Amino acid sequence: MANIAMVEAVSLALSHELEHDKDVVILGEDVGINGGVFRATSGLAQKFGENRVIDTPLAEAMIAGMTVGLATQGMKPVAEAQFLGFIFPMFEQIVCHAARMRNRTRGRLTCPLVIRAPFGGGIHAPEHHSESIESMFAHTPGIRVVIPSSPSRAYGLLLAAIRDPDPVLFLEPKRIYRLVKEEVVNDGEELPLDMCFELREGNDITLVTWGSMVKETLEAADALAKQDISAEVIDVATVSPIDHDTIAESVKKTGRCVIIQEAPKHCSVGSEIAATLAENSLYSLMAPVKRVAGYDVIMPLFKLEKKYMPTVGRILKAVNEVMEVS
Amino acid sequence: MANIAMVEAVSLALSHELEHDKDVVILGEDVGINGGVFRATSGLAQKFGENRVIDTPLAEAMIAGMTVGLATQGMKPVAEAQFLGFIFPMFEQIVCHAARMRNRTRGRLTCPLVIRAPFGGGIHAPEHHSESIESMFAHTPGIRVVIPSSPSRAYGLLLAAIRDPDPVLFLEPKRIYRLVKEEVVNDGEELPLDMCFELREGNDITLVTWGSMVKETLEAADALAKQDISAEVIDVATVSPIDHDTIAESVKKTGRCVIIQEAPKHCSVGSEIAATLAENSLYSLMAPVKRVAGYDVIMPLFKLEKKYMPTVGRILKAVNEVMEVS
Amino acid sequence: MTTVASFSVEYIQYLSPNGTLTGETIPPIAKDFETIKSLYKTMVMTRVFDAKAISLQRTGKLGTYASSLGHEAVHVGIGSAMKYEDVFAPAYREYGVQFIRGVKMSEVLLYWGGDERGSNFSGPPHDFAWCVPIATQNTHAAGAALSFKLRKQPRCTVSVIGDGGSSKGDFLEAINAASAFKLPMVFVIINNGWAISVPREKQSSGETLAQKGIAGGLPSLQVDGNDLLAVHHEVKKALERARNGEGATVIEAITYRLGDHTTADDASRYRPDEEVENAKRFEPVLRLRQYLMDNNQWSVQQENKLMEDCAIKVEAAVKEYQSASKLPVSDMFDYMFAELPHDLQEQRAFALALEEENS
Amino acid sequence: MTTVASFSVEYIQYLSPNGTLTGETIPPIAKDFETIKSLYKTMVMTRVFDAKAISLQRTGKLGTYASSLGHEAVHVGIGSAMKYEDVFAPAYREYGVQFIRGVKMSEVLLYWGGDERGSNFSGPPHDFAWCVPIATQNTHAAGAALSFKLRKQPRCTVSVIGDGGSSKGDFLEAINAASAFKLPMVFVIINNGWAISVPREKQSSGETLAQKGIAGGLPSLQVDGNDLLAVHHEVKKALERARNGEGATVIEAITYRLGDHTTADDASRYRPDEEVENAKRFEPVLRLRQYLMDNNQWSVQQENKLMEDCAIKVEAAVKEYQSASKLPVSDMFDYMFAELPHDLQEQRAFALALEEENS
Ligand SMILES: Cc1ncc(C[n+]2csc(CCOP(=O)(O)OP(=O)(O)O)c2C)c(N)n1
Ligand SMILES: Cc1ncc(C[n+]2csc(CCOP(=O)(O)OP(=O)(O)O)c2C)c(N)n1
Ligand SMILES: [Mg+2]
Ligand SMILES: [Mg+2]
Repeated sequence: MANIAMVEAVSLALSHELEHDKDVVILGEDVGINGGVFRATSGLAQKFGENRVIDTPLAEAMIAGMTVGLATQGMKPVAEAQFLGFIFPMFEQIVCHAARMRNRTRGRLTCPLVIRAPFGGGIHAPEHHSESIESMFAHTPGIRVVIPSSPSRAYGLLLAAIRDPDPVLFLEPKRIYRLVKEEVVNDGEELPLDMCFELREGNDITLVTWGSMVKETLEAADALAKQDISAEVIDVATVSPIDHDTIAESVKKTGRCVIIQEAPKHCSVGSEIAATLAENSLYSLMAPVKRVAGYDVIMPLFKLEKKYMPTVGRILKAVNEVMEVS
Repeated sequence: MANIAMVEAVSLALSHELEHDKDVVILGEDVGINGGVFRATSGLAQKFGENRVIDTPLAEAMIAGMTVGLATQGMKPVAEAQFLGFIFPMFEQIVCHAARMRNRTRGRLTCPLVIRAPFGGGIHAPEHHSESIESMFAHTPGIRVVIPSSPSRAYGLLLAAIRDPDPVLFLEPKRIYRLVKEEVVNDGEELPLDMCFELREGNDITLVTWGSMVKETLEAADALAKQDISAEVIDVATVSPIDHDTIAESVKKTGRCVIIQEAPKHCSVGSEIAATLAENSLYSLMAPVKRVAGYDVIMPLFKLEKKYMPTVGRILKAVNEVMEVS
Repeated sequence: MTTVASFSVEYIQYLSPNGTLTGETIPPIAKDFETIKSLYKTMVMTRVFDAKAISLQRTGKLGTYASSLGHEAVHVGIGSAMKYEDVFAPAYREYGVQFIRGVKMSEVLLYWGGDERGSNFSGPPHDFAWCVPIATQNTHAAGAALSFKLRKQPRCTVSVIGDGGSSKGDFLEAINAASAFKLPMVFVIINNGWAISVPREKQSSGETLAQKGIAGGLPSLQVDGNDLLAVHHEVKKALERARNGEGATVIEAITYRLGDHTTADDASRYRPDEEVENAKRFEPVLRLRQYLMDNNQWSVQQENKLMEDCAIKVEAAVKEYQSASKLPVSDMFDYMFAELPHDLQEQRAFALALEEENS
Repeated sequence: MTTVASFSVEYIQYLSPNGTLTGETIPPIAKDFETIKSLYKTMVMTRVFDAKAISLQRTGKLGTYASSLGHEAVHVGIGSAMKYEDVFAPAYREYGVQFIRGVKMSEVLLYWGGDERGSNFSGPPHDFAWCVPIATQNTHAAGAALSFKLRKQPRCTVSVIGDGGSSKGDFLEAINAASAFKLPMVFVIINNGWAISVPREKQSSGETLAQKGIAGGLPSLQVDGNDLLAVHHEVKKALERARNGEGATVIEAITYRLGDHTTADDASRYRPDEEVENAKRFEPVLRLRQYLMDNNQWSVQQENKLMEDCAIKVEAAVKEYQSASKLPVSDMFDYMFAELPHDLQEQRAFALALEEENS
């Protein structure tokens, strides 16, 4: 019951499931003896053996396809894409098979699999290591997309993802892998999927976010509190399907909404949230919705990375604009 | 100057460019002697030879990668993905390379390529032949996504796409490949990318759509005219980047907007349009925005296909709901 | 300069095109006439079914259909070599394998009739469904094979791939996976000469397609895919190897696509008639019948009786297909997830209400 | 049963680990000491540069860096065999090739320093940039090679791939494309024993990685990748074949990654020290120096002078790197498209205004 970081909570959840469910296997590049490039599977091969924690050849389409194959035969594979930027060769398997197997066979074959991938910018990583493309998966019918933002949520949501009878993409914002430590009880208790977490109550404005941006958003909320602006902070957590009700409820109360995401803006999860407000909460809105998002550019190499990433400053600027409207 | 169908307009544009630009080559599966499974390259191999119209082995990642390779060396390849449902193996090359080559090399290497793909439902095709995933590409920084909706727009926009110095995904709504014939003058005149086409002027409501849904939307506009509702119809055409100004301008005039798309709703192009209205046109809106979209389900096999596709009836229903609000 | 590795690809045929046994060895099945007769019947049935399916499509009673004409020996050869508990990963036209494994003709029709229920078929519940995205089934098969290995089950997978599909990365990666993990599986490359309009030669200038297995160091061979005995025997041997923990095998079965790619295709646009006419001389059904007749195991009367039987069974399957209950609109929602998320519940309710309104 | 195809993979070494010539034949380069000396200097320079880059990273002056320690012979061997007009498609650590082709050390540093301008390098403008998504460069190379063929230019491409990357579909599809289109290209598999923490044996149980070329019927061989003479000579021969229209070759160069995968890696977690110690006995620089010295072509004085030279040049490169102008925020927008779309113009203006505000 020590305080642990988010990446350790990921390990802990994996370890828990390996121990309690013999159908669970982990597979991916460098997940074995090396324990993953971020140590998310650290010690697991040593503890559970190389038949449970499997280093694969370097071929993502193959990893995804085998994961689908394993899952259809009743295993519960947890595959790792080493970085989200390398998940593209998995697309065909994810979209055409994992997402469709249950529907295609009318329930005869199912895909209880998880694909984990670290993602997002901010750690000075090389090219292709920093992108946020959750929206592409969120657009895909038949899969869940889950993004934790704290050690305890990583633990509880990953347990739920592994146990879920359907495919889950579990995207881990690596910038906050070791940001804060939190007490996580290894009790095997899962957290609910498909639900937002209300991280802070407030009355003046609703800040909606997920993943690493939860950090900046909470900091912004702190700063706003000093300006006597009471911000409600919502962590979407499952970005597909989205728990729109919680968001609508909050906006009904506050009348204002700013959505914060690291991903580029165009056709994104933030777009969906804003669009749904435009459809269903128009009369709640006392001011335009605002999105604080990555620019629609290639994630820059790290010299300009910070200029790409939404900052507390940008959030405050957006909030102040929205608050000015009366 | 005969009347031709949209798929023939595609051929005509390809033929024009093959004739006038020796750097243009076509490549893909069955594009050669067979002329493509939809006859979009019909007769071209015969006319221009198998060094200009190239049948490739069956390997989409390879087609996309070679297309990138050709483009970086100054050719202007036009690749075909036989159906959009088979484009997934191309994702890594499109997102990681085609979209990034210019930016990565600060302009040293560029990617003047086009990838064409027929897409969408409604022709009783087998599994994976009917999906609409334009939103995944529209979310990707660095590529243009263009969708024609008539023979003349197909001709003019495809010419523009081939000549554009950057990568363009040219998605052809196959349901309307042969729906109407139109006179298309083979004068090599391109149409502008990045711009909406206003297909019909109106004052009461703005209907925003693209691709095959232009048909149903225009029919709905006709029906509305009979109810004395004057609908403005906008064909987005380039769904990335979107010409938001034209849409905003129209909504400013009409105060109401319904967005119609065949793709699933979640995190889609329609989401982006609605979100942008919520951000920038809130005070123009006299009623909530409405989206008429595909359900967030796997595109069903063809027995239920019609139940998936947005219909004129659904558009009218949405419009009437929006018009009721005063 | 030292040679560090050498490989070769053998070609195996037991039954010549004119129905006589060739070669030095004779596989056990060659003398097991009861089995051969039963497999012959399945081959003929498959062919009768195929013709019916095409005519259903032509008359608007079926969607696009992928014919198996000419592939009967390779399909039935595979099916007959497998055990029920093995897993089959098809592409989209291997009905002969599937009929042996218990898939019903009416289910094949349902699938091509645009009805997902066809894939919830009566074959082994662990078998994969038809797989349209080329070559993706090969890594599914590898995953299933890995599950058997991890669980120490004496089971194997068989996956097929076309000559066209043999160019796609997924197939090549699956071979590599089979090599790296020493998986209990068999790859059959069904080389029918064409990938829609693209001839075999345009896929690769390699002498064989079997040699793609050499990339992973797998035993790799060619068989005459119109020779039921060869396909059956070699797949069976490969399955035994796999079951004994000796790893995977790649078998290229050389056959010919006697029909169009699918009913949406018109092969006359790209394929010379003479090539097809010539290929008919090597087709699999005739040669097996000849073999049976030459061995006094089959008669014209039996053939006539069989044709009648097949017609009756196929008619019954068509009836069953056509009497399938209407698909409710809810069907497109109800198998998306084990439990339907909130959002989809709303969309489902909307779709049902719409249906109500419109009826 | 007839054998329809046979293949073998040869292993080629000219210079033994102790610096003596081995084997029956001696390639021309073995007696061209001026060239060897010049290439030796580049190898040493690359190594000095490498050590410096690692130390820059350790002191926070560079981002993650992929070392080329131990790969000098294979890199310089490739670079020296190519012509300027040929196209090189690198992965991410083949600096030795690139230095010969004119890429500046400061540009390599810029790239790993998080600055896109590093890829707008001084090497041939037609060369590909560093390619992080594994194996995707191989099909780029195939595409470039196709452009040469279509335009009837006497040019070739060379692409590299690691032992790990040799498992990925893109590499295998590129081999297939080279086979199908008979492309003027050379594939070099740089087998350094490890793909991050995954050893060569886990990638495939095939005897060699070269045999992946057999899948497409390409000539496929192994060379001692620590033997500059072997790499240079075999790549050169392969390029000649390619230029003569005889198609592609696959060369597996066996070397060893003497360092960590990148500076973000700690190989001691998964790799026994003894293995590394042992590998040092076969490393490329020492053996070439020995050969030169044994032939009275190199002296301790020359070596000392060379080390001084390298230090000076590397220092200058570091200076150049560190004095690069600041990247303006606008840079992240200005190379997205030839002409910036309206939307991005607005985002650019917003970003610039923000920058203004914050400064
Ligand atoms: C990934 C993918 N690309 C393209 C297609 C379209 N397509 C369907 S079948 C086919 C040709 C397959 O040829 P082959 O592998 O030889 O199998 P055959 O049809 O001859 O049995 C193509 C290109 C597809 N289904 N999937
Ligand atoms: C598609 C993809 N998957 C994963 C990675 C992460 N990654 C970078 S290097 C590497 C190992 C490469 O090993 P190898 O091909 O042997 O080349 P080496 O680094 O040894 O030169 C991995 C897995 C990547 N860059 N791209
Ligand atoms: Mg075929
Ligand atoms: Mg390596």
